[in-house]
Amino acid sequence: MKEIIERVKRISGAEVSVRRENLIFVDVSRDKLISMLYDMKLEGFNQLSIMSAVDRLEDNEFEIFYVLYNYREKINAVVRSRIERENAEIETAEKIYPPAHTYERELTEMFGIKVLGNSESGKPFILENWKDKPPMRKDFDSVRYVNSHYEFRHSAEEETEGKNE
Amino acid sequence: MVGKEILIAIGIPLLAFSIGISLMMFRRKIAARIQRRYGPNFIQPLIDIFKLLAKKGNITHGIMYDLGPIIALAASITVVFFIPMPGMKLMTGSADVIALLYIMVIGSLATALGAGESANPNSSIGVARALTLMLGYDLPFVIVIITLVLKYHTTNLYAIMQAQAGGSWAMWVLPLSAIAGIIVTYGALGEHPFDAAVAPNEVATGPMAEYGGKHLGLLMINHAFHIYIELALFVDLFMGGASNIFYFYAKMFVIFVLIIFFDEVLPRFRIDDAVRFYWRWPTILALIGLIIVLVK
Amino acid sequence: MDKMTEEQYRAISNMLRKRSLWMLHYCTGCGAMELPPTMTSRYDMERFGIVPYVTPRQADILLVTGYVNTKTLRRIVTVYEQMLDPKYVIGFGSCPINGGVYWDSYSVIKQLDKYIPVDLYIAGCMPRPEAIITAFRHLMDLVDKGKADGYRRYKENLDYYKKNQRKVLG
Amino acid sequence: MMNMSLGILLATPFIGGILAYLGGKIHRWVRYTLAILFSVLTFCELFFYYGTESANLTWGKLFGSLLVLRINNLSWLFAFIVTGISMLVVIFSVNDMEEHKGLDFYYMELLFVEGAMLGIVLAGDLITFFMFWEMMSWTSYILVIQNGEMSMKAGYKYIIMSIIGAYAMLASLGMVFGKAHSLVFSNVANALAKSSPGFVIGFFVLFGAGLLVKAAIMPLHTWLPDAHSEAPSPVSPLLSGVLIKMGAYGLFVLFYGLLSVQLLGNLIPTILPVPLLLYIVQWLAAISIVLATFLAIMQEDAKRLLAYSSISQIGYVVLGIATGSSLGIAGGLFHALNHAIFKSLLFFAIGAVIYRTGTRNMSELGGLIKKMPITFTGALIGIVALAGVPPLNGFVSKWMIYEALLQKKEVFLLIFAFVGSTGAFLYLYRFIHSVFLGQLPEKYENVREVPFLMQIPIWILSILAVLFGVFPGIPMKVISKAEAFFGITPVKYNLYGFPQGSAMGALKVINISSVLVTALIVVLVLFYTLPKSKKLSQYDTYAAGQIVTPETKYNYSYGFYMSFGRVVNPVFKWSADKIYNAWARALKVFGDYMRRVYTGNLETYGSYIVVLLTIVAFVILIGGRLW
Repeated sequence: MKEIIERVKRISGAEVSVRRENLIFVDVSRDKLISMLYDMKLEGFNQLSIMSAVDRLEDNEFEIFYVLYNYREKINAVVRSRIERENAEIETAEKIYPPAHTYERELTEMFGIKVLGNSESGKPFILENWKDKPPMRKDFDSVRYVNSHYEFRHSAEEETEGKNE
Repeated sequence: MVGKEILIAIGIPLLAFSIGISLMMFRRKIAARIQRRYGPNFIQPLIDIFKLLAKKGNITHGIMYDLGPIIALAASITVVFFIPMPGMKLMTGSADVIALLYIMVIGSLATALGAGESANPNSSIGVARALTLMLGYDLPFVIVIITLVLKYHTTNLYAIMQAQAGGSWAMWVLPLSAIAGIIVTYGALGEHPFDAAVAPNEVATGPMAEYGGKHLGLLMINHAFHIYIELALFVDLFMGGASNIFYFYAKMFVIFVLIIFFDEVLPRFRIDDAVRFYWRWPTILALIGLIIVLVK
Repeated sequence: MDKMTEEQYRAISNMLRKRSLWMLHYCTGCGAMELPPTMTSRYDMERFGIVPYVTPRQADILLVTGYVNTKTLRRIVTVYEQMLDPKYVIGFGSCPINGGVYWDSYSVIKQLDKYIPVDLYIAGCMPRPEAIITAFRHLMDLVDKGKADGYRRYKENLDYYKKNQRKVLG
Repeated sequence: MMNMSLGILLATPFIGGILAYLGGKIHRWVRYTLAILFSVLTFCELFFYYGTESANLTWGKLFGSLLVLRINNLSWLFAFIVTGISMLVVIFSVNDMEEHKGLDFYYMELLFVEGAMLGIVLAGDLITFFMFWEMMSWTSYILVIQNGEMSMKAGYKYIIMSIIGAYAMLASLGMVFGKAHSLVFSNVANALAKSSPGFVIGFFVLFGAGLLVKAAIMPLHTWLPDAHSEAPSPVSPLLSGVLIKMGAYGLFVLFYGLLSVQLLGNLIPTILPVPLLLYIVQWLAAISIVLATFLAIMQEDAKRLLAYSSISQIGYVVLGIATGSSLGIAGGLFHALNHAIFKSLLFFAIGAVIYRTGTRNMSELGGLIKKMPITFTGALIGIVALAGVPPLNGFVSKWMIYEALLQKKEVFLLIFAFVGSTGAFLYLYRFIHSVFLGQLPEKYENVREVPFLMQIPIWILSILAVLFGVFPGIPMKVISKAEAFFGITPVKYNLYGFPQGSAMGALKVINISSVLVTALIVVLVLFYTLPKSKKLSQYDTYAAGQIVTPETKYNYSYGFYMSFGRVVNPVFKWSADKIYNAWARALKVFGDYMRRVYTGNLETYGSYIVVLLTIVAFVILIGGRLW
């Protein structure tokens, strides 16, 4: 299991840190992200388990991460990189890992991160006529949205008009 | 004399309906008991039908949508008159077995047209499957009918029934044709292994997908008549009818319970496998029966 | 039909509707798992004549089992309008009552009663089959006494319901 | 006087055709009125001859054999079909072919085809029969190729197969002329009675081949689906309803006019219930019933579906005629009349749909019941009649054919016939479901009902279908007289059906239909006392909660019987067309090889002659010395 980490370390621009016996983190800069993914696939990490983003509001950045899994070595690798928060853009990993296609569409809708080159980037994904800010961003206040769009049931005592029993 | 005619004209369909509906009641009770459940109270199908007829907000998709169940029920009532009841010849004089085969088809054709008008793909797929299945089970059915006609040298249903009244049932004389006949009655009733046409989980109850309220009530009455027709035809062809109504009911009940047992246990055929099944085993059985009669 | 037979006709039809309620097999949320035990041998709701049917045209009861988000609400309203008239709605669990655990979620509606008339709520974060059976018995009493008139309320103040629906569905 | 007007009867369509052509030059409406006038005139003239036994008229002499026209009940029946359907076709094509170019020529051809078919039916001797047979072939060929490039190919295939059939028929004529020196039917019959079995079989096969091509029996059927579906919509009913009946008429004349059941019987003594030659024709018909039905189930194009259905229905007619028993023959003739009625009705209905929507591909149509109710009722009556459902006419004739087969104990033929008729339900439901029921596509929103003139044929044929269905006695009167004329003991019948003795069982259609009508009234009353129902738009259907919008094509009509296809497709791997194409390719290869021998320039021919002469001279010299 050791030499797989050595091999990953040798890939240029990757700072590898071992979290657990079968989980390593690979931090990489923004522009080498796609090439890093390609190298990881060559190393045998041929499954993309999940791909999403973390909204680092405090240092005004998004953190994109891809969780990969290597069947032979039975080891997970998380490739992470930071991108700026305003009009964030990443290239699609569709060609390397086909499942990334759906994850990227969800990324666009939920975080507002534009993905260049995704075959269906423009199409609506889950939300139906959603006018507000992308909901997964931390600066989206869901309680305010809920109060403005839905009415809560008044507790029995405050109930005035008898329509809803 | 005329009074007796009117009495028969009203009484026979009601009798047929009550036999059909009682068999449906037994069916739900026995099915529940097979599944180790308590099952609904006895007259549940009757309550269902009256509840449907009493529904206030009915819908319609056009003329043919309304006419479908109406003609289907009318056709089923007509067929009842051409199947001899115990002790009564009814109108078997004016239409023999071959004509009966064609009269029995009016009902399914009318339902199919009604389902077509309801502009729902589920109902169209259901109808396509029902007609394919009909083509499937018609081959052995025809061979069985021919065997019986050749055996008794007449196509008059009443004469065939009379010929077997003594106890020499066609079931014992032509066992292979009888087995094929049961399997065909199975398919004609649309029971479980062959109910791809009305499969709830595949095509949302097939032709009845868009039917509700009073239309569905009429269709359930039609289904009760249909059960009576199929079983009465089988009993008349193979078990020599009956002298009084109770023997007649007992024979039909035995056959129906046999069908229910298979119905609750077997999984559902895919529609083209059902046709292949029908064109393989029941057809071979029926052909052997036919050759036996031809040779004798 | 003078007053007497009008009354008798309504009483008989209510009794008929009570004895044969047909349930629409259209389960929206996480409550659908509670229905198979109620249908099968241990609790057997068919004793009361309640049978699962597939299309809204054939069904009387619409079960809203569990949380209702805006996308499902659009389908539930369509299905409700496709059902034939004496129809009843049962809300399963706490989510249709006040949003339950999803009270602060942006996509879950908080009160089902605002959008379609609900005749009966069953509390509990997914009520067990016993609770469902008692709910069905309670609904049967309501139907028998003619008090389960959700469909009439929907027809009378249709614009009130439509306004709420448009507010959420957009 | 009676004989002379027979000539007038035959001449009216031809005169009408020429006048319509000339009238067309003057003004459009003159052509239409003349065409309709003359076709109606021939139809009315026919009623002078109702019930007359054989009125003969010799109108010429050729190679020493008299040319005779005669009419008896059989030819009256087929003349009724010819003139009736042609009249309706002319009426239908007034509106339908408006924007078609070359209309004068079209109407002339239409009336010429009618005249030719009338000539076949009235022919009293084989030469007139053959002459009008050829005229029918090429006039209908011209009618088939009216519709542009695709129909040229279909017409080409049609005319080739008709010519091959005609040559076979001509050869048989030559054979018989050599022996009988006069081709009038009676002389030919006597000559055949005396001649040797081999001669009779030779005549039977050659003459029969020509007839079977036109009657589109299975191995020789490949022209029919292309010709009927590519022909313009008013011509298809003429082709399907009438033209293939001429083949059936010819077969009847061949079996019972020229030869007779006894002659055929002791020709090749076999234990079969039916003479061997007839038995073979029966099996060909039975196979064509079943295979054509399975093919019709798989079709996507409405007119091809109806064309294949014509092949299977004409199979019933030929099956009936070839049974040899009086009930079967009556059934066959009655089914010919019925098929002419309901098949033309269906082709008129689809013609009306094409006139309004412009397409006949079933997966694009749908929901036309809302816009074209009258065409829908016509199509509904057509499919119910064709399926053989009791109150309508298809049922009685099929019932008679089944009873005849049962009497003759020809059990496997009966099984084939039954499977064919149940299969008919499938493709007929497919036809009316894909075209009239289901969702109306947006582009046919403003479709209107067809103009009144095109509705007349649909009305008339629907009424006829119901009339002959409930009272089979009316046509049976003519049919039984026709059978008596040809020496077949007619079947016992009454106005409402068949009493006890006539067949294995009895049939009273009036009882079935009266019980059905009363039950219908009772159920209608019950239905309308219940609470009223609300009309819904076609987009308000169950789609598991999804909202159906006009853009989504929410209709199941393409590949309707795909699942049944999986069962039947292995049967269709090899088809008659493939065999014919294989022959054609083999012929072409042989032709190329011959081209190397006949190079076409004179020197090679010269060298061939020189070489040949030397061989001949050499043989004579050597031969002379050897003997």
